[in-house]
Amino acid sequence: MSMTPSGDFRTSYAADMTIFPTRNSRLALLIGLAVLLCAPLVLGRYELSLMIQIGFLGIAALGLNILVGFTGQISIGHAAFFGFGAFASAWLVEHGVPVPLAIPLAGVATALVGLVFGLPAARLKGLYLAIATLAAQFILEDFFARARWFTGGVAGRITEPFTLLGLRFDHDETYFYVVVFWVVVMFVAAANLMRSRDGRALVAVRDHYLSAELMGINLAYYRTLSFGIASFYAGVGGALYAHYLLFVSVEAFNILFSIQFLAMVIIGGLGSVMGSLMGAAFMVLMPELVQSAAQALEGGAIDRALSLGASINFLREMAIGAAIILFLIFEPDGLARRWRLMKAYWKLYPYSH
Amino acid sequence: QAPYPIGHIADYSGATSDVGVPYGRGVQDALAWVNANRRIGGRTMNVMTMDYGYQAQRAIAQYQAWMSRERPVAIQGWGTADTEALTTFVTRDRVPYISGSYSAALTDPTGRAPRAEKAAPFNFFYGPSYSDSLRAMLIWAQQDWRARGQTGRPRYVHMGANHPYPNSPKAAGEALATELGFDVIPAIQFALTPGDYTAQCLTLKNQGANYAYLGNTAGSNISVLRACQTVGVQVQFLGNVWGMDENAMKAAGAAANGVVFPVRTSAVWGQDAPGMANIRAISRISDQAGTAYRPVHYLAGVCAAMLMVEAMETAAERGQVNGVSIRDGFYTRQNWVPNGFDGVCAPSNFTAEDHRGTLSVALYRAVVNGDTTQGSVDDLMRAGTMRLEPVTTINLDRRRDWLGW
Amino acid sequence: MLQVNNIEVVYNDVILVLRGLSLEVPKGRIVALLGANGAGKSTTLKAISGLLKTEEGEVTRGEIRFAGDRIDGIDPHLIVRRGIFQVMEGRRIISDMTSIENLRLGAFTRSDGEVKRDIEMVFEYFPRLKERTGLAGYLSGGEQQMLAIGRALMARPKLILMDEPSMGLSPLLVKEVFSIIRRLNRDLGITILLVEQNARMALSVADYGYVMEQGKVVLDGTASALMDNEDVKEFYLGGHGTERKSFRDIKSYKRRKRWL
Amino acid sequence: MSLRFGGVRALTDVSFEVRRGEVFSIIGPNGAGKTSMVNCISGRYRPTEGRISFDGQDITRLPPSRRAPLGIGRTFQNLALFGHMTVLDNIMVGRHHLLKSGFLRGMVYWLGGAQTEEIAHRREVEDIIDFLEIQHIRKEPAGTLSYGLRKRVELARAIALKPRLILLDEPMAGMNLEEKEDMARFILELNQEWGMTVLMIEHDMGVVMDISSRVMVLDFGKKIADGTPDEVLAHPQVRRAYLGEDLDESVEAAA
Amino acid sequence: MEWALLLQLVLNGLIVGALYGVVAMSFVLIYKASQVVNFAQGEFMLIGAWVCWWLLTKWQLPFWIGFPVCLAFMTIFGVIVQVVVLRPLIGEPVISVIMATVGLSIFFQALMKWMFGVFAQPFPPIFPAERLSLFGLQIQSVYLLSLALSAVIMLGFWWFFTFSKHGLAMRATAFDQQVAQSLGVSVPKVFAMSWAISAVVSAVAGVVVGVVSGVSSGLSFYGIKVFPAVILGGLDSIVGGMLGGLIVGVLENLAQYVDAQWLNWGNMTNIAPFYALVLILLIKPYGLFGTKNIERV
Ligand SMILES: Nc1ncnc2c1ncn2[C@@H]1O[C@H](COP(=O)(O)OP(=O)(O)OP(=O)(O)O)[C@@H](O)[C@H]1O
Ligand SMILES: Nc1ncnc2c1ncn2[C@@H]1O[C@H](COP(=O)(O)OP(=O)(O)OP(=O)(O)O)[C@@H](O)[C@H]1O
Ligand SMILES: [Mg+2]
Ligand SMILES: [Mg+2]
Repeated sequence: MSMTPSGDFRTSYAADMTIFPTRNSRLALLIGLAVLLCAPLVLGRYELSLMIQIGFLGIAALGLNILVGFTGQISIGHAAFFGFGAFASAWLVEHGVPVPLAIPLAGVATALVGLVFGLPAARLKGLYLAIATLAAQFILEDFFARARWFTGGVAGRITEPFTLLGLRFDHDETYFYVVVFWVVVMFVAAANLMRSRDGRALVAVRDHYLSAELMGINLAYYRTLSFGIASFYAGVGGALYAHYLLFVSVEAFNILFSIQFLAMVIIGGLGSVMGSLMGAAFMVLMPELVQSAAQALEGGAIDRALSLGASINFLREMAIGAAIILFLIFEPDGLARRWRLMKAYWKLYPYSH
Repeated sequence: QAPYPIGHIADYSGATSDVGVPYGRGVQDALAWVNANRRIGGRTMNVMTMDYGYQAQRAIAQYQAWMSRERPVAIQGWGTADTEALTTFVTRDRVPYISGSYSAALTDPTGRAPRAEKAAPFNFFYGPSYSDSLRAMLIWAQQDWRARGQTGRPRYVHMGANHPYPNSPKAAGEALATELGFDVIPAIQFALTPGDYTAQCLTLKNQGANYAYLGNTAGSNISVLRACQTVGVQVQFLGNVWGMDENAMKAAGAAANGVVFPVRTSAVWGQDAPGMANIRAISRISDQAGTAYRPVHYLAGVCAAMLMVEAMETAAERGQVNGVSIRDGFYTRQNWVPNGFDGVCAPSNFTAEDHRGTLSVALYRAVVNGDTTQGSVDDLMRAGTMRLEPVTTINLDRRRDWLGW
Repeated sequence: MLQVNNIEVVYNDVILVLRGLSLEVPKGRIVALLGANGAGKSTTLKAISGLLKTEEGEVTRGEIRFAGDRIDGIDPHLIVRRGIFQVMEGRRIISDMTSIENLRLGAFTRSDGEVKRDIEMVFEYFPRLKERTGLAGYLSGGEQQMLAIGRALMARPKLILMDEPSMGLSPLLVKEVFSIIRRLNRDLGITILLVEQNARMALSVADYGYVMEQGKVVLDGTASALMDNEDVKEFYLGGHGTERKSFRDIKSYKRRKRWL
Repeated sequence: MSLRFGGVRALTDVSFEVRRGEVFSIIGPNGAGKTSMVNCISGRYRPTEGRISFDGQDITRLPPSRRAPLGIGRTFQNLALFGHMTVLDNIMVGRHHLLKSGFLRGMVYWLGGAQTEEIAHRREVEDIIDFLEIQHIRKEPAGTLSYGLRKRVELARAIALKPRLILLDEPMAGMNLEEKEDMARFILELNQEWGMTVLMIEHDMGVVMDISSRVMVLDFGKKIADGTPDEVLAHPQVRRAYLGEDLDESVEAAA
Repeated sequence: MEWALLLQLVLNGLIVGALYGVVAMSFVLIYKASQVVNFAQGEFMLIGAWVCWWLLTKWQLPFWIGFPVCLAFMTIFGVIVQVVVLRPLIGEPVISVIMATVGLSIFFQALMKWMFGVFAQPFPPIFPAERLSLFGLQIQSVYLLSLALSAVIMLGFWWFFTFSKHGLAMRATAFDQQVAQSLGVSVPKVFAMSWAISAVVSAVAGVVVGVVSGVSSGLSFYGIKVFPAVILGGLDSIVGGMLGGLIVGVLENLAQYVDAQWLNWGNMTNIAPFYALVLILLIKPYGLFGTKNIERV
């Protein structure tokens, strides 16, 4: 049973260019998907809610990864676009658009906004661009707080649950499927993008924009495009968030959240499609784990011995900060690389080393 | 018998932790004290405290976790953003939610009040809403203006960040100010974080405001107070309930002198009242030595927790303890003071149509007369360098057109 | 002076590039290291200078000795302080500084007051650099190469590792560079390990030479012995004797000689 | 054409013409402006004065990315590969302007025809890979290759553009004799079999003499000579400025 | 138009701007050595402020002793941070290092709250006269200290980067760590130096802010607030950082004026610098004084 081919046996270019290289890996994928679809039957609401969060955050993180990892443009304003998607979807639903349609439309609307804010990207480079996106973050946040007609102002906006053909997807067990659907669609689309013309162009722009330009790649177009695509993903993720929480408030989309997106992407692995999902999982699960560790400690022997008391909360925050740092030190290339190495290990098993 | 699961969402480490810590500790200590000293229908409570760091997302995730595992029968909550976000959920799941947010939007259980935006049938809090507190302060301000023998129209300005919590009473305040004959100056904004607010103070001075409402929490209010003191602004500041307390007075020093703000309890730490003995006992839960000074928020936290406990006791007496029966427990008493907390917790009245627990607002004045930089709050209070001076108590009419905003 | 004993180098924990390479550079001599593209010449130099670390490479076996002390595993800046200076492949000048600043940086490890004089010395060797006062990044390829060599001189090292110093230089300058190499060796007594593709030039200045292939030394000998070696003649010097073979006449199919 | 950077006159009034189907070489001392000239042709720099036309079309002000579709490809003096992409992808980037499916069709890969298109182009790219004998490194990230191999991949990428004019900036730098022979063979084959016009900068006089049809010499940004290799070689100014006094020795040395 | 008010606002802007400039310069310093933008700069300010506060109140040290001790502590602190966190990341992509500084910021934010509590604390008065009058504007006297210090710091940096060989080494390290190493520069040492200096400089700013409006964890927000200043001036320009700070300071105050007089949007003070930032970047993509990257193929 191997997930990656152990030799070059491919006979056609199509086979060489597929995303899933062996039959077994395709099989594993199908089984995995089937297991995933059964999840609501066995898992509790808590586990499902974590998975749902991983889902919509993962989609948005993937968008950011396309921007940062593939095109090499750092953005510190992703949460604002995520928020825009959330508000846009809520607003559309308020104006009579059914939720299933509002989600992709919100994505498109966010993409348009992203394009506007992406325009400076054609001229700016590196950290200058990063800080310009920081400006986008604050400007959009200010806009959210001000535009009552759109966002409900600072009080936020309540929105409707996802309904399709009369079915309400308003519980974790049901909404889970909505999120899984979008995750699959968005991730497959990204994987496809990366192995076709425009995806390669994005990476080329990242690696060496001067020579990319001479290869006939229009820098301004692709730099802006990658903002558009990233914002589209953020918008869809945000819309899914909106119809999950059923309440959208400007407070959520602050700079801290933007930085968390960045952390997801880096922890998951820059330039790795699946890494985005892994990074999102890491950022969602880690605080939960630390939290449950803290709860387990609370009142326990260690707690009393060290008289931790209220400080456990600070220890938790510190643990999160430390986890990010340790992660970067010991796994600087992200979870995706660890995953690849693990696969490589199994490929050779039992003859590794 | 299994203990009742109780959720407790607190901010011990986030942006509002300066007030979140004393309030949350008050809630936690009170519930622990109840567990140790008296049972609810023979059962204890399993209090699950969660520090969400003032991040609404985390609160919601935790809420989901609880609802799928422990299913708390009631929840003690905190901030405005997360409480408003959870309103839909607690309504759906029928869980009474006692918040630290006093947003007036949470006070209309039916959603039918003229200016209400939504129904919040399971939301409760102890004390007057932000809007009602501000209304009371405005009424006092008008009296004060006359008492000082001033003529002409006093000028009122709302100050704070553009954020649900400072904004919550803005409309209510400006409406009443106009009604009372104030000149309402356009609101002045300043962020929720400390910073240089000299520009705002210069504006304030320039516009000649007489009364200014400070809508933020202590951290940034201090910056404003100090900046305004530096540039020499002559204005009467009206603090909000989370915006001023003993710790803020110490930090702001002389700049805090004279700020008027609402206090939710009938007595503050160190004063005598029949209920104080119990408060001291509760305080000892997290402070064995019994030496800590407890700010006003701690007492408010205790009262909020005790309301919930007694509502649960009522539910237990009537049979089942669940979300709906606890909610109904809030409606059974008139002028409700938790047993054993007389003279500390102010009387509350909740009805199925109106969750404004109290309309009586006690106003205090912060008095600082000396250097606050050395010594603890406790020392300073004891030495009299800082004092909380009762000003007056304003009893508002239970006007239906003031419900829900 | 420098001994490399049987070293193995691995990149990224998996890619084995050097497989038991040994060589020796005696004090005061010029030693040439020849080899095809990808043979591992640059890797060898980086292993000596310690710069492998920054590329996730590692010496996994064998040892490198300089003046009797082991230097494998030491941080690169300490190796520089011991007197080994590498002129890296591809020039690698600091493009957002001026030439003079680049030269001053070359003298980073020195603390004597003669830096100014040495800068003048470098300008004597490469007068062109003096005229270009702008940022080094705007220099032409060849000018940058001159700057890189000049920078090495500024460090006054005992041993210079040169990675393809003649690359991209005009014939005139190639000659000049090699004559400078000779002069450095003769006048200042600097020992030089020279990696070169221009085998003829390299062997003409070197005392001794090594030929590498796929991470191993396959042939070594005195420079004159190598010059006379048939294989070296055919694959590195081109043609037999004096008659040069025209590039136009090369057939599509060629005999490929590999020592391994 | 002239080009100035602030006070530096990189090129002064240089005019020349490359005819279809020839191998045209530019030589000159370091810093003479050779690379700058190529940069002007490929659009990296915009000449301060003068005009460049390609196939009768004025391309002086055309943005660089629009020149690839016209049929101008190039390699770089200081390598400019996409370091984190595989060799294959690097070369596929060269096909950019020939591929039609944009990001939307790319995302739905199987439906919009992107797949068929990719496969068709992949086939041609494989031909190039075979031609340059780099099959074994097809899937390696370009950044980890040795210098010589990278040069070859760069060439492959330039060929993938299907250029009519290919600009090579020191293609032989850093190669040993054997590899130079290979490279020379590739260039000639490109020129003769693939029908590309070649404009080459090279310092190796042996190569220049042997394979170019015409040579231009620049010095201090000025053209000092042009003509057939032999004519240029005989030019006294060239010998002084570029080759050094003794001709035979320098040709020998360069080989 | 109210000229007196306007004048006061501009004056205040310059004074506060100088403080922003100090923080901006400490950003620039780290950037110049490692191309890293330090998101924990605000926390460095906070740590400096808390430590100084602690020395002055718990140990009752006079300011003129406590302050230098605090700066000495920050030097060591900067080095420790570098050794523990940043040294292992040498050679990793810049973005990873930037992320690590985010981790640092989360870590120290919590640590400070744990150690010093969540309540704002006042600084003991350090000047006999807490306020003085400047052209009709009352300002805290400590701001003058910050003005003087910022001038000194700026000159110091300028000399360091243009004339000292360690300054050159720092720039070389930022450009290409491998090359710097090959020149004999110890990259870890250069980083340690830059982090130590940066920590000290931000501590100075932290103390000033602390004296003016008390020490509390929200103080670290200055770290983010200063970004427009850093970028306006150009990431790698010391002078630019200072100037950017001044511009942002004045801009904030003028925005407040415009807002209060005409717009009444409320939030202009905070947002105006960001609008200005975007505008300036569109005209000058490397800020006012930043050096353009060299693009040569
Ligand atoms: N950082 C790296 N990671 C992985 N492999 C590498 C790395 N650097 C070099 N290699 C591999 O090591 C081998 C030897 O490379 P090296 O650069 O030493 O060759 P070289 O002899 O200097 O060749 P050239 O003459 O082309 O410069 C090559 O196959 C190359 O692909
Ligand atoms: N972008 C630029 N800005 C300023 N000066 C430049 C720029 N590009 C090139 N120059 C200058 O123009 C001159 C010509 O440079 P160019 O790279 O064209 O030389 P070259 O003939 O290719 O030399 P080499 O053979 O050494 O590569 C050089 O002196 C160089 O410093
Ligand atoms: Mg090499
Ligand atoms: Mg050139």
